[in-house]
Amino acid sequence: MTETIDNLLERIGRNFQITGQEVKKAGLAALHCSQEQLHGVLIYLKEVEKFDTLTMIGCADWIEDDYFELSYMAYSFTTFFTVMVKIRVSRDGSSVPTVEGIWRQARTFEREIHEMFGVDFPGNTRLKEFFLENWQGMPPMKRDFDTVQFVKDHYKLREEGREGACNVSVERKKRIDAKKLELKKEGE
Amino acid sequence: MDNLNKKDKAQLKELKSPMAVVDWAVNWFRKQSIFMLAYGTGCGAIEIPPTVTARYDAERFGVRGAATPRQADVIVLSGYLAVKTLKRVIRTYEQMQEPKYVIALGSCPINGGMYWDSYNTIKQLDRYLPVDVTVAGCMPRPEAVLEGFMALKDKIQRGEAEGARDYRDNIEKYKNNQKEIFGDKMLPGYTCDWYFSDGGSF
Amino acid sequence: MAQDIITIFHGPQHPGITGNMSVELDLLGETIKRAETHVGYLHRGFEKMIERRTVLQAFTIVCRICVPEPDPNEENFARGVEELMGLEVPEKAKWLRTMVLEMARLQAQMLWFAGQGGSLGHYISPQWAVADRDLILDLFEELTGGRVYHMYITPGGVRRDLPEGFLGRLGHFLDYLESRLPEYDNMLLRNPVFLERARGVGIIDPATAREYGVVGPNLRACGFMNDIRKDEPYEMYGEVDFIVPTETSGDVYGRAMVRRAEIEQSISILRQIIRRMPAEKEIMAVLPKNHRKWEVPKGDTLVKTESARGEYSYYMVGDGTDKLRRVQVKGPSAVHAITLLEEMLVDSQLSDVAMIMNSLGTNPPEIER
Amino acid sequence: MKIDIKGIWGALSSLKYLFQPPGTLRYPDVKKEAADGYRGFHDNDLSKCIGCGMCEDICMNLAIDMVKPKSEAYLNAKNGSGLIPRLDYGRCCWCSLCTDVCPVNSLKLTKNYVYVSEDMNRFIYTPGEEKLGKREKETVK
Repeated sequence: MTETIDNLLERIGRNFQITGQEVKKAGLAALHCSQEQLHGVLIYLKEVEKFDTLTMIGCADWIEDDYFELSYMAYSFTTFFTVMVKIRVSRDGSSVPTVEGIWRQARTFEREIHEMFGVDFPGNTRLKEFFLENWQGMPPMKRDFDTVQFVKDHYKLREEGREGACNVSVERKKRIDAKKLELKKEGE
Repeated sequence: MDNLNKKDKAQLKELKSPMAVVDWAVNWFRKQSIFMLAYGTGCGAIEIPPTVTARYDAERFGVRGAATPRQADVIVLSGYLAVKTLKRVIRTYEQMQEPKYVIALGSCPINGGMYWDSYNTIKQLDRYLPVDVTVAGCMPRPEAVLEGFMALKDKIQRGEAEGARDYRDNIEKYKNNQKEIFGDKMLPGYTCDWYFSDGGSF
Repeated sequence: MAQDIITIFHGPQHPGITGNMSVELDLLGETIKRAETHVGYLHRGFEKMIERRTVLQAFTIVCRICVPEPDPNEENFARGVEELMGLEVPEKAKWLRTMVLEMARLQAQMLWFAGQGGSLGHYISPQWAVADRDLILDLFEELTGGRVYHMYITPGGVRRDLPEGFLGRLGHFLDYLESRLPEYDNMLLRNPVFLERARGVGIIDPATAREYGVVGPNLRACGFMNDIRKDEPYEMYGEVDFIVPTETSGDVYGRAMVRRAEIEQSISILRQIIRRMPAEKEIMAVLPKNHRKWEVPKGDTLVKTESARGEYSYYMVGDGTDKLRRVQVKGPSAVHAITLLEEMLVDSQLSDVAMIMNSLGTNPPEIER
Repeated sequence: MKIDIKGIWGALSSLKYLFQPPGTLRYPDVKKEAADGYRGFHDNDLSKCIGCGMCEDICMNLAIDMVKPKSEAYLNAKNGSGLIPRLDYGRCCWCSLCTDVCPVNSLKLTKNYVYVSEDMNRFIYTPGEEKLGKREKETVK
């Protein structure tokens, strides 16, 4: 019997409490689980199902519902399946124990998410500044970080020679009004 | 002299005093050999190899790479500068020996370019360093980069490539602009000890 | 006499890699005892910028993520948006995309070749390889209108049709490049100096490679036959014949030989594409006219493209508006240049650092975005 | 130690290029023209431009401002807003989205690609109305 991603999901569902699962496309499936289950699922994937590597850790900010969605993407070089294991964490002050012990490169991915979203990963040995130097304030990749406002506050954009920009719809309306006025006058 | 072209000869004829001739000659020699420190700060770094290698061969114009900032005449800043890079670039620039020049490539050093709304790149390079020649493009083709070098040579010959003097004269202005983005994490004073005679502290 | 450990910074500006990145090295004599990568010199915050742009506006900036090889990024972004929006791409556009990706691979391999020679102080290879690479850029200029940044592969298709006689000129170039390859071998790859420097240096152990998610030529030089083009074929890679070259040594020399063989495979793929390019005119899917009406439905996906240095993975999330909620990029260097490099450099020599970094295909702009 | 004669001889064989003509493009003397469809600096055909502002709308770099021309005489009679685009080359990335959306094909990209200036404030330009780099100390090709 050939291995299918449905069988795989079924096996995981038997062993763990999965809150939701879907097959996105051929070879890509997503699993939702709680934060407590995360390490168990990942270790199961690595040790039993032979998922060799962690491709990346995705993070998306759902500010409307007030959570971050972390997706751990495990990849198998034999079946070419990717399983996204998704957990939800609260937007402020959340902490997820590191998965560095399972896959070492997770250290780098977590370091980036820590800097860009402010999620804490206790146990990570390298959780220090990464891309940004002496960054103070809100982590920049959060949805409520306003980058245009930040640019206006910190840098100066060159304005010389760029004066006199007009709004197209306003100008068009002005011209139409002027035309109407002219026609009215002619009519009189 | 084969290397003296028409323009040079015409300029030479107009000079009156012997001192002017000496100045002219100094500039002429300076412009013949330009050692370049290609600080690949951004995308523009990718058009530097074609410029200096066989296809466009910048060495025909006396432009070649320098190993260290101390040996370089011109620093080529090719593209956007992240704040972290700018700090290193300023330090590199201050280490260079005078006469020194700056060439900026691409849109980003002029007005932010496509990264105008990025939180981590600077928008106007000439606020922080004196720029002698700017080449527009994203990225400038090797031909445009060569034109940039020719414009720089022109400027040197006219004796107007005084970016380094401008930097020294207006050091307060430049340092204040730099302080705006670096805050209290300014560069150590020793990188421009001619300014901080007391050893330097910000 | 006990020797002291000294700490030096290798970089941020140095030959051998395309971009700025520094490695902090603890040295005992000339031997490296500890290495730590420092990045952030090129961080621009692409992911934030994509959040603010509509899909069409964002496609023009993704190519800047990786300077030496922009096309896999365009491809990934376009394919991700198509997957989320459920667009069907015309067949000719798929062929054109495959062609552009292979040309991009060729020019990236040439640039790697230049760096490999340059980092050894063998300056004839940059002179040759960059000049030959320029001929590919000329072809790109004709096809797409730009030398380095092509902005050609857009969500829904490609932006321009083939110019008159382009395939013929591409064929001529391939013949020329093929005739040059033996000379590249003579000059660098069989050069005793290179052999001496490259054999047994910078070895990746196969088990580590698997676990860390090493990709591309670095993985194939460890004896694994993994290539996204074969494993999960995208565009027209399922239709063309090619082999995935492998080596077993896992060192700098092995990686060089894999890349050398890949140049030949790219040439063969491009020849097949020239033969099979359809004549039809359709190159764009039907799309809304106003770019603010391209609504991406709620959902997420992971797309992968094989570049010359390994696979790019894009995690893309749509939220039902005209902008993408999140595009997260993981380039091949994120693992190669940080986790792997820091461990590989221990106990190697200072003089080999630039060569090892180039041979891994380290490219900082894609780590930092 | 065994000496790799074949390898050394192979490497030396590249010396034959000493006797072949160089592959260098002698740039200022011999100019290679950019390909058709090259994305260089902008040009605007004012007799066609209708001032719709589509180019301004699609440009996320805010490189395009719509401004009033110096004289209305050479404007297209159908120009609804009386405005024409002005480019900031400190922002432009030559993606050519602005020319792709132009409904009357008045905004175009030319084959010119050299624009060198000694002053960073001089990269703002209104295509069609003024000539690029007409001032001193600027190189345009």
